[in-house]
Amino acid sequence: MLKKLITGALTAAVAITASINAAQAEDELFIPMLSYRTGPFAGGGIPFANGFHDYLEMLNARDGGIGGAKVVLEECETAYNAQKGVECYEATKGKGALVYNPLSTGITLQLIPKAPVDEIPVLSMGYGLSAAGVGETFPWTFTYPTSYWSQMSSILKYIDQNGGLKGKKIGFIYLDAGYGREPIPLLEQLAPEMGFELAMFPVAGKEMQAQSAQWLNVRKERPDWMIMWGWGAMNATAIKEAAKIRFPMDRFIGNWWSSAHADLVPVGETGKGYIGANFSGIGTDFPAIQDIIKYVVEAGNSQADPSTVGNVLYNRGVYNAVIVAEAISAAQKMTGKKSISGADMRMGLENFVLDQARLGELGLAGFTGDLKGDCVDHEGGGSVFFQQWNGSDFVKISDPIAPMADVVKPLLEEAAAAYKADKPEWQGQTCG
Amino acid sequence: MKDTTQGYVAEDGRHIGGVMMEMKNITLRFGGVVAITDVSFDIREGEIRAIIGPNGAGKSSMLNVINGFYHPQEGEVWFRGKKRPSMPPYEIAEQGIARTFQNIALFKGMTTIENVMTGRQLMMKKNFLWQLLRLGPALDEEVKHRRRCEEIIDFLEIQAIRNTPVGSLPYGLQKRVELARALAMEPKLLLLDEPMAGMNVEEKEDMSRFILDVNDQYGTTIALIEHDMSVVMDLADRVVVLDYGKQLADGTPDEVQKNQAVIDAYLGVEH
Amino acid sequence: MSGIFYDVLADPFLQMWQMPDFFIQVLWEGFVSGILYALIALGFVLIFKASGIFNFAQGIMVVFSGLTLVGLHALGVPAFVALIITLGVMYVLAYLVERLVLRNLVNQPDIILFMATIGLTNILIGGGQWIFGGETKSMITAELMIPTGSSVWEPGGGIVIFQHIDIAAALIAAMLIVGLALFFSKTKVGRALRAVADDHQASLSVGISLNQIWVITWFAAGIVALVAGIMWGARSDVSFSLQIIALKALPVLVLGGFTSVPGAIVGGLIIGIGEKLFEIYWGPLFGSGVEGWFAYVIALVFLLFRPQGLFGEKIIERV
Amino acid sequence: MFYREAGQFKTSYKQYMQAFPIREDRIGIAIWLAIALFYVPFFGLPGLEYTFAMNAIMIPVVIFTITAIGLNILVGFTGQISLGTGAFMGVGAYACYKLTTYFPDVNIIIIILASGFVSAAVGAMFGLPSLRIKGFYLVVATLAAQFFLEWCFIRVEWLYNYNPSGAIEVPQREVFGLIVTGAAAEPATRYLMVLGFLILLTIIAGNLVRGRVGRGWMMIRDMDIAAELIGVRPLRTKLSAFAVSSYYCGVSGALMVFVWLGAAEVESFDVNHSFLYLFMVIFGGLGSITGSYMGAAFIWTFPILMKEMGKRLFDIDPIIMENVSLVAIGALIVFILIKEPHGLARLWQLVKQKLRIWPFAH
Repeated sequence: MLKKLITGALTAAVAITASINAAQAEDELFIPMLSYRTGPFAGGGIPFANGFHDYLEMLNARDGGIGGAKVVLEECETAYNAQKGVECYEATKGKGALVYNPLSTGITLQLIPKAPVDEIPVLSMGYGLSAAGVGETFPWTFTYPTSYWSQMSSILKYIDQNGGLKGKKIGFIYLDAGYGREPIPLLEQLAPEMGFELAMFPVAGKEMQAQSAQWLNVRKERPDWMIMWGWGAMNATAIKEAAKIRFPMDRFIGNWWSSAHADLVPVGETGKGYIGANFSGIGTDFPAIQDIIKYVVEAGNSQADPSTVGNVLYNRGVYNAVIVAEAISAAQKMTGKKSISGADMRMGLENFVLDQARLGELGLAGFTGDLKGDCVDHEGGGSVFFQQWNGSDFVKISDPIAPMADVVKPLLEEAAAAYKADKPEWQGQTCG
Repeated sequence: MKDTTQGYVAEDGRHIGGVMMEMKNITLRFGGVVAITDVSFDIREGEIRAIIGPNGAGKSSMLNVINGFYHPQEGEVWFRGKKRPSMPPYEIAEQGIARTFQNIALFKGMTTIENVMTGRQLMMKKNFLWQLLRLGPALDEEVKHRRRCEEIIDFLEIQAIRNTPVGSLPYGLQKRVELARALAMEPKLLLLDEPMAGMNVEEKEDMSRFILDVNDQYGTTIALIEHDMSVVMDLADRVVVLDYGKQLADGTPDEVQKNQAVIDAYLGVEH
Repeated sequence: MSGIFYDVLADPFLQMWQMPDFFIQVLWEGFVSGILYALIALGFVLIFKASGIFNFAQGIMVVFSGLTLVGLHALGVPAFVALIITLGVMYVLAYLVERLVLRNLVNQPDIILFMATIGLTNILIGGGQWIFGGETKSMITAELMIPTGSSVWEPGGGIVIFQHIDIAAALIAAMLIVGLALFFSKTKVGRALRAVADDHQASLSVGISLNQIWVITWFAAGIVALVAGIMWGARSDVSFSLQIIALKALPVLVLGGFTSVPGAIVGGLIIGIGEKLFEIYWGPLFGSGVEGWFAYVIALVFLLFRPQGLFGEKIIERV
Repeated sequence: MFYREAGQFKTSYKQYMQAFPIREDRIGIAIWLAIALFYVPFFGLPGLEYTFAMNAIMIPVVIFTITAIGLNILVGFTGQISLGTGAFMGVGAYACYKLTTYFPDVNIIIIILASGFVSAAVGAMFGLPSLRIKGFYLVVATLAAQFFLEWCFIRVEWLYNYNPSGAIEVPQREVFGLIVTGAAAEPATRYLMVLGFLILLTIIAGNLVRGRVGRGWMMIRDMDIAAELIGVRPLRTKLSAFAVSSYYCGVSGALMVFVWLGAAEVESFDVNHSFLYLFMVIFGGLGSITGSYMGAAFIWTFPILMKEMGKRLFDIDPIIMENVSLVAIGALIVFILIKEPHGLARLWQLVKQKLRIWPFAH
């Protein structure tokens, strides 16, 4: 018994070595995929991972990769756990990783300081540290297409456009963790400037399925609008509780992690009218998504349940993959090489252009707003639009609403300066 | 009953000193149940004192009062000329009272020598900082006490099981280890709760010999509870008899054996 | 200083007085979550009573049973058939636990058994995710014919909303408790269960082996877990994060005592209502969101003054 | 044949009381130490890519060994169950962050050692109820500590210097001109630093458990009433166990964030991690320092091994392997409790006993 175990362990150890030390074949683009299909937030992690994976696999199947080089994906399960994130990072970075998409704010925070040392860029798309949008301070970290603070400013703009903000009471219900608390400074700054009143409703991470107290408080405070920064099982529970106190759904706005099919399908009709922010197109009516279905899903190479293809989080995973692919091809053009390095990838991320014309070429016309890689602006100038749940699916109800850059930029820069302050090694960093 | 306030000479010629501990009108209750009612007796320096009585007589409760684990509702405990206030058990241990237990209370996860060493805890004074370095004074202290414990182990003839975890020892040996642990405390007063319960004749003889030796060599005062009358009559200098929590008699073994109340209540039942 | 005294001692009560309808709503919400805590605690008590085991896996059993039910239904099994199969699964689980774990750990110290149930928790988490996937699932509320509407009561111009699902939860919990009480007092097996709590030998005289007793209690705890899983799942959803909420049953047990069924219920209600009142009326003093620890701290303070719980017997230490 | 105590005579109690009285054991330890000090920092683990071996295996294993020793002092040696380990590690980490913010010029090693004392104080505070509360009731008390501290790590913004991300981000610190914290630190430097802490703390723990203090803990564990009647002060003894245990947890928490993770949110200190550390202690062996080493190494590397084994040898999806290793660890916990409640350490002892008389049967 013991002997067998030891032999087995040794074999495995040898196998690990063999695989890690395997010389990287020519013309391969190695992209590690830190995903989570287990743990408390698996419900959101699964469709995102599927979308990301399927788009890149589709490029392999349809075009033979990007610029003639095949994309090699390696998925590593993090369970949304920062400690496992380190393990995944270390297991994959030696294989020529081009870019990390950590899919978790906690893991992003750990990777940000590592990125300049290992020269592998981090793309935290729509999560992570808002301050990382300041490219001059964070040359290796990207928050395309926009940051949490920008998103919040767009949401406030939306409310302003739909009935006015002045004199209103805005309720903010959030996951009581770094992620949910991040927009608070912005809200506190804007409240007096824009003349609205603020009421906060924190939801503890482990209490996210028991929110009746928070919603009783909402009932007591009687806000005109509710904004939610939730994730995982928190979202559906919040919508159900809102329905219980008869809060008007069309006055309830979730951020882009709080308005996916995974959150609304369980709620169904109850959630009718619920509004969500989003930055990636909904549905399968895009040629590129059709290609995914054709080349990957129907070929049996996807883990996704076919009915979830085109869902909000699936498409967001696709969008993440599109940015990665576009940056790779930009880097290939700039260096003239098929197989690029992490440093080349950073160049690509700072120089790609994803305008409507290019989106059309990709078969994603109208999928999202314009996005442009930039050395200074790692937010990329993206913006969010709004969608509404009709009881069974999301419907787009607004054009992209640009963030209040004038308000957000100084905040970002202040936060970036604070981050840099106690890190002597960061002082000399700059973009380009 | 002879007056023994100033000490007396025991039957075997040992000189017994003055009063070490005195129990005055002890009454102990658990909720509504009265365990001990108005019991008074004393224990002299150097004496072997026995407390006997049938099951449920309140003997173990009495022992627990003596070593401060139970606090009686009424009555006073005098120790070495002073009234003893209610205090936590560890302070009573500090005063020099050690005991063994009816249902062996050894530290099962430790070896014999470690168990005996626990008896020295109170005497080890080197502070935490020295302890974590385990150098200089702390190590010297450890060695000093270790030596003393090895002597006790030799005395009780349990060298062979020195490094054996006590959980795996036979019952008789466990009892002996427990005695060793109590002796390691170098007590003024040693309380033995049924030291011979569950032993065969041979083991009982060994244990009796050890008890007499302890009393003789170290001059330790001993109070013991025992069920086996014959043993008590051989060992004890004086005997107090309890029944249903009440005191039936107090005197030398001969006196007690002749006491009619005792014969009725206890001996009569037993024999 | 007077400000603090006012905030702590006067203002909350003033608020209760000023908005009576809201106050009633808070009490009702507290009552319903109290019932759910009590249900989970009940599972702990059943097992603790019969075998002295502190079953840490009770929380994950709630999730696991809920997932099984939903998972089976997703495979196309009709709701009530799925319910029966789930009961079967819980029985198999109880049998396996007895056969593979408990039987081999007889006479081990309590702490070892407790740790074994933590191991069991891991097995059920991993197994549950493996079989059913990690996504949040919605409970098949309508299919199980659990009402989902709400009723409104308007006392004196105010408004109090009662969700039918909450009323159903309270009723089902009450039925379950009455059912268990009848089971314990009226059936032979039930009486044996009570006997075994006092004396392991006694059960043998009734002609039921200890092993069977264990299977039965674990199965009973499984049923309680299933009911808790359905009710909680219907109120929010079935996901693995429920497992941590289920830990709230521990402070409930501390209040009620580990061996007392009425204690579990009263304890559950105290925690449920107390926690809501504290969160709503005193929580703002702490910046809200205090529900995560309030119950535990209350239990801790309570323990310091009454270590045996509300209904437990005073512990007399013997040597 | 080679493992014999025959012929090794002890001429003093000092010799008898050594941590490793048998010569071969001492030689074995010396070899392990030599490998850990002179081979691993330069070559990593045989067959593994160097930075992976260091950053994903060796450094966390060393750090978690400190945690496991600390938790073992409380659970294994003193018999008090705790589910608050994660939070106590957090106290150490946040304390370290605050101290190094206030005293940026003080050597980080001193800061880490000092932050352990903050954790020890908090641990002792939450240990206070242990005087009145025993067994499973204490589990609830430690959960109260866990959840209350988690709340503090989020709500008391002062703890993370009002950082909008709510996380602590480790500043770069140098010791004798070598960068030891932050991403720029060499794996070897970081490894040797945590190893230094481990060796120091192991020696101290070994000294404590063999002396008066450790005996007091074990007395409380084995029979608290008898211990009290022998003169052990329960409050002082239990609190010292809580304090020492929390000190170890605090130091390991500070090391975890500063030397290993580089940044941390409250998630790194949550209750699930507390379970993980408890598993290390159970698996390695309650009341054994050697066991803490084995337990930490096993519980940390097992899922990694499973994942890689599944992927490389059988081409199984890593997600499935993740769940399989959860199940397997749970099952192994139950299995080892049934077969040998004292864990790997006891098994190792049995092997040694066999060796001692080998090649004879008895």
